[in-house]
Amino acid sequence: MNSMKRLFKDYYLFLAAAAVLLVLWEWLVRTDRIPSFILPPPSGILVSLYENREVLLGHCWATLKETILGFLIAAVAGVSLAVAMFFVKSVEKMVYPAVLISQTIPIIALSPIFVLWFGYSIWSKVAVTVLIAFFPIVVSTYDGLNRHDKDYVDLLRSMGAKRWQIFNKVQLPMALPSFMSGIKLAAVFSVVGATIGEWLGASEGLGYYSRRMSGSLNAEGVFSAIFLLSLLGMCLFGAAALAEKRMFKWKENRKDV
Amino acid sequence: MNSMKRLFKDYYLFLAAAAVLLVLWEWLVRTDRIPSFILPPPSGILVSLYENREVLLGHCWATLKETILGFLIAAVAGVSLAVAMFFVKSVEKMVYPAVLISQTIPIIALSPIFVLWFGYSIWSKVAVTVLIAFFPIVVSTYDGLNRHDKDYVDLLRSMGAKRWQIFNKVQLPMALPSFMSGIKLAAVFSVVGATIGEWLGASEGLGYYSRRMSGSLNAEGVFSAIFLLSLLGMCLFGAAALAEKRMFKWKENRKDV
Amino acid sequence: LLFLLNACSSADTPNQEAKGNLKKVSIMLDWYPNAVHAGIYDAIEKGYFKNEGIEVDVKMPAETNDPLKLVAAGRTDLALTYQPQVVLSRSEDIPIVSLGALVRHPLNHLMVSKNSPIRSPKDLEGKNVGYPSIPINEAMVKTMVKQDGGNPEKVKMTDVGWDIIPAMAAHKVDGISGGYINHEKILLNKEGHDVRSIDPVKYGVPDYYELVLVSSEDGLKKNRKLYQKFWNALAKGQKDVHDHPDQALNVLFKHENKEFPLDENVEKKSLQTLLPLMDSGKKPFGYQDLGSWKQVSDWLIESKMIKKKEDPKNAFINFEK
Amino acid sequence: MSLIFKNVFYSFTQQRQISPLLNDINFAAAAGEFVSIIGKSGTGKSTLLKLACGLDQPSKGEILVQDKPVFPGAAGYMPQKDLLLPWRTVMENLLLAPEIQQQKRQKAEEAKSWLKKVGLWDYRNAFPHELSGGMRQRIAFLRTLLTGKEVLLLDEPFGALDAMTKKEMHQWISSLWKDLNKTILLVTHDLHEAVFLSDRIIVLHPTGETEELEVKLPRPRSAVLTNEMAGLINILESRITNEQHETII
Amino acid sequence: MSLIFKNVFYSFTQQRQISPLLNDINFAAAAGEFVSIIGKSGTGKSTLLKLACGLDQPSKGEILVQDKPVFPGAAGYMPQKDLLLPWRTVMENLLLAPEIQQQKRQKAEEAKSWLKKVGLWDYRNAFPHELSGGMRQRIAFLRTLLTGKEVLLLDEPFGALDAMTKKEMHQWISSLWKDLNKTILLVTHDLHEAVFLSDRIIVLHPTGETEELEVKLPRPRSAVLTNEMAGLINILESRITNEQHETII
Ligand SMILES: Nc1ncnc2c1ncn2[C@@H]1O[C@H](COP(=O)(O)OP(=O)(O)OP(=O)(O)O)[C@@H](O)[C@H]1O
Ligand SMILES: Nc1ncnc2c1ncn2[C@@H]1O[C@H](COP(=O)(O)OP(=O)(O)OP(=O)(O)O)[C@@H](O)[C@H]1O
Ligand SMILES: [Mg+2]
Ligand SMILES: [Mg+2]
Repeated sequence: MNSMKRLFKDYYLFLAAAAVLLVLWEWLVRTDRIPSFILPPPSGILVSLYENREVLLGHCWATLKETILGFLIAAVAGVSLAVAMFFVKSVEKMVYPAVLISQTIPIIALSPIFVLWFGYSIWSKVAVTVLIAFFPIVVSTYDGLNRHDKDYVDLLRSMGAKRWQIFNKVQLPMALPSFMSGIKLAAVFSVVGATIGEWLGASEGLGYYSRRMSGSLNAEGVFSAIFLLSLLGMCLFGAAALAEKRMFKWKENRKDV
Repeated sequence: MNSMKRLFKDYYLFLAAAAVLLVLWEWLVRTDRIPSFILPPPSGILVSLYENREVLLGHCWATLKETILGFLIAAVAGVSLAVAMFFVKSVEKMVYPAVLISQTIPIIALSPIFVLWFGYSIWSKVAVTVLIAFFPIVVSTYDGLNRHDKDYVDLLRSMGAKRWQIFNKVQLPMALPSFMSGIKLAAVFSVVGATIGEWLGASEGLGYYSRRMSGSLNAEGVFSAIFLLSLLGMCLFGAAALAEKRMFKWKENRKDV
Repeated sequence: LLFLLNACSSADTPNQEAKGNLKKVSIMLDWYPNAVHAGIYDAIEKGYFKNEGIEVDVKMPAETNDPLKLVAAGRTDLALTYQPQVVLSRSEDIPIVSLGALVRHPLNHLMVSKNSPIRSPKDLEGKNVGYPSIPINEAMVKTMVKQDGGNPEKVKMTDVGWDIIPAMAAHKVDGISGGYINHEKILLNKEGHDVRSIDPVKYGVPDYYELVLVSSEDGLKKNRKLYQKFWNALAKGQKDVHDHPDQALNVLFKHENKEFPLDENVEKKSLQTLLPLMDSGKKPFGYQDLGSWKQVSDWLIESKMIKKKEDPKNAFINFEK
Repeated sequence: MSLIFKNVFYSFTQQRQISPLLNDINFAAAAGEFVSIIGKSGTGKSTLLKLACGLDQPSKGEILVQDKPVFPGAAGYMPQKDLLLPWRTVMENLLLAPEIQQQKRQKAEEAKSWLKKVGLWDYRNAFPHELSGGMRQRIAFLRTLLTGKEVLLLDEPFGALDAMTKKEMHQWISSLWKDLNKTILLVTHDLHEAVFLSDRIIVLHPTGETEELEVKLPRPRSAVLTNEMAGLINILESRITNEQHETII
Repeated sequence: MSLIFKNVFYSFTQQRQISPLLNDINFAAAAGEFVSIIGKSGTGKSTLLKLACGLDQPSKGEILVQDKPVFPGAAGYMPQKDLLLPWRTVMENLLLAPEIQQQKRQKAEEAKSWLKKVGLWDYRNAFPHELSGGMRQRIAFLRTLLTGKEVLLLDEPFGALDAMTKKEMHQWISSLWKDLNKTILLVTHDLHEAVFLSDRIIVLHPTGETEELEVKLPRPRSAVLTNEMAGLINILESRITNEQHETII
């Protein structure tokens, strides 16, 4: 109850602004200033959401599965890669350019390759998600690891700490803030990844649903899927932000953050 | 001459790995383990690049224009927004969720809206670029601004510094490392943004070229465009990294980075 | 902000007075320029449009359904789209009207690999069919399987996004719906993947018009005369294509070479396939038959693609000769 | 009076519990007076200094700097950590306060002459991380001088200096300060330093109360530890240890 | 001998220029001996300590800790900054070295008793940023004790302590250290501290050379400044100032 109240207090401005925007939007569409088949009115989206709630729930679940799976793999792979790059300079020299290149390639152009390798299983969507989400994780983790204070390392070395102990007790905790920035970005990106993955070929999921609805010219359907995708992205970001907050609980009474 | 040598020394491992990969790739395609219309051999891509060099150069220039324009607007808008959020808490509460939402929406689903608002001018592509590139800038700048040390702020306040002087002399310089992380990401993303923008409707640019080549199953053409897009992304990232290095020249002899 | 954006993009709204008193007419193609558009480019090159006082602005879409929406929203004057989509959009209250039929028969055939055991639609039971995000393809496959005596419920349909050719070539699906006999089939053959195409008309799908020229209801009311002129010029261009296909193709190639060289062999074969399907016989070019519209409309209702039945009479017009 | 504390109380909230730190602090420093504050660790000496330069508000009571209620920027403040800006050279760090007051040009000469006086001229273009801890603290002290304020608040400025430089600095400060006519409030742990430099010494007790001790030695004072000084140091020591304190006259 | 420096040279490269810092350092500390190092700021005292715990290699010469060539982890090291890990509580910070040596369980009791002794038991679950500067330095000192090494290298450990606690700590250290039989190498600026605690004092000159001074006072030493101590302090002062140094016997 109390936390609901606080949430409201924190975001009432946003809620107010959103409400104004929604009313404006509804008005623009109702008065035919924007055609409803391009941008349906919020009320229409709500109705569509309610009417198709069961179907949408199923698709939502499918997308969530891909997103979470892709995000987890990206997190594990991204952190491992960043750590490997941090420990072995030659890995950095070899892999960093490749990681960069992987981001500059428009994924849709690669879709035939994805189809070739992964078919239309869940793994093609997971692969796209991983590809999109792991870049911010790698960059932010690697940047974070390189931002540690040399004096602390000296202190631990003076205690006879081994390489991995120094890593574990100093470098890793010091990389956490930057890492969490990356995780927050990646959480949002993995929803986008799953959506794009579904566009490359699928038979379920919100991305699939939105394309299908677009194909049958049902704008309300498209936007109700988009709404749910946004919601999903927001929830994942929120979860990551919450995890970050818990992780840095020790900072609570600290003035500088 | 000397810097070329150093560049080579820095990246010879990557170059070696890349060479091995290219040979493997060529072999895989030549022996028909991967159909060449899905993944063309590197040699084929090179030939296609050479044969269409003039056409490609024109498209390249078009994409570069959109990318740079979008990146600059995103940088200015992103930093302004982050600063506004940092100074006025209520702006943060109001805008941060909206910025987040903007990232969770699959852009291709919005293509008719973009066309409706921006037509087929260069601005529709720039708009997509801005939409994609400004998120990492906002998040990283805002995170960076919040990471300043309160003690320094106190010191400046004790000198009678005004809000903007504190910002200018302490908070901004302290946010720079995080900001530059965001800029590096954004540099890469803006190429992707321009590419997606061109898919939404264009008559020039590498994204347009690759999409059309894909439609006529000309894999060599698709990959030569991808190659150029990657190159563009790498160059922009490199430029950002260089700027970062110059900016932190004072750290040169410092052991902790 | 919204209005501002609207205002600044109003430069490309229709019917602006162009230089030399030419009326500007914009047309959005169904896809990137190819052989099917040879008539348009021929008419531009030969000045047929200019003779009618028209300056043509050709645009390309991002998505298959963008032309429909943007023509209805007044962002483009004319657009090329598919007959079933016109019926579909009218039932979704997107007010567009078909002005003439460019391609008179389905190009969209069901395709299976030549060496696959599938001979007729009912063999698809238990198989996987790919289609590119347009649900009408699903309806087509189901109708064909049912007509052939199979159980449509047993056919698995997968949305394969943009990549129907790789899906087929990499054997990730057993058949595809949504490929054109004048494009995908030719390309697949060129890559050494021979395919067998099954005409949907033979299995209960109405013989619909694959490509029609549409405008919005409002636009038609305001500019009927102008569009008639446009159509006349286009008909002249199409006649050139019919009489001298190679010459007309060369016009297209020349136009596209600047930014995007086309594969000439593919387009030549494509046009050979297209010409008989575009021929309206004794009727004027583009003539539309009420019967055809009725059939399509009934079929869409039957296959539950649309809920609201509209009078098919309002969906099209025929220009007087 | 350059600096006046009138019935100042300070408490802070930690984990929903109000902890009082300063209890009814009363003292004044005349123009040109040198006052030291000593006391155990954690008694709130740094907090008191922060109040004196307007960085924090007292829970109750009034603080006047040069007869006006205190505001940020009223006094020069040197915090306990050196807090040099790592991306600025020594010279740029020195000119931070002048920059803020928009007098960079006028103060540049002063900064140069100070650098030469403390023997750090060669380091004017060095970055803080290239200096030893002691050098950094000296630069931080110069930076405070260059604020040009009448009242200087120093939080253990010589804590990181080596013994000899510290002695030198003591001599300087005591000679300079009379000429410059600055009022100085110094927090220190070094009782000898307090006795050598101050006109008055304030002992801050863990209970949040204070007592005062006047140093009635003539100036200039001997650099060598005299008997009188040793006596004062002994008194101070007993005051800090002894919790039941009586007022000392 | 617990710690031996044999012909140790150290120089570093800065802007392509080689700057020598330590020149032919020779000294040894016997087991259980207390040796202090004093000298001006920037003479390389901290650097010498880093060499002694194997964090850096000398350019020339040999360093032995307990008769073996030095390696990281051979001696307990307390750096000049407190360097407490900000995300660990006081207790967790104390157990850092035991954790690394995988003796967390065994040392927990010892850590607790130390916390109680120094009066910081109430802060065992506090985070470093919740402590005052002095408290932090004390925790850092305890952390060094808990490394359990025979040789302790302390870089100005009491610099940030208040006068009284400093005195208390001096008493402690001097009493404890005999019982524990630890060899201590202490860098300090406080000449009185050096004289009170050390068996031997090494003066490090800016030229990179050293001279030694034996403190032949009986233990336990008086907490009050005696004449003998004052005499030694005066000698040290003159040594530090006077650049032409002769060997003192
Ligand atoms: N706003 C606050 N919130 C939480 N704790 C505070 C606050 N202000 C002061 N304290 C606490 O009060 C105590 C005294 O702090 P202060 O730094 O003023 O002591 P000090 O006398 O300067 O100590 P030292 O001699 O060690 O520097 C510390 O334990 C500190 O954590
Ligand atoms: N590897 C190095 N690179 C650059 N400079 C160095 C290096 N090692 C030492 N120095 C320089 O040598 C000088 C002495 O450093 P050190 O910290 O050892 O002095 P110190 O005697 O401990 O000084 P203080 O008493 O102020 O702590 C400093 O100016 C430092 O910048
Ligand atoms: Mg303090
Ligand atoms: Mg030192």
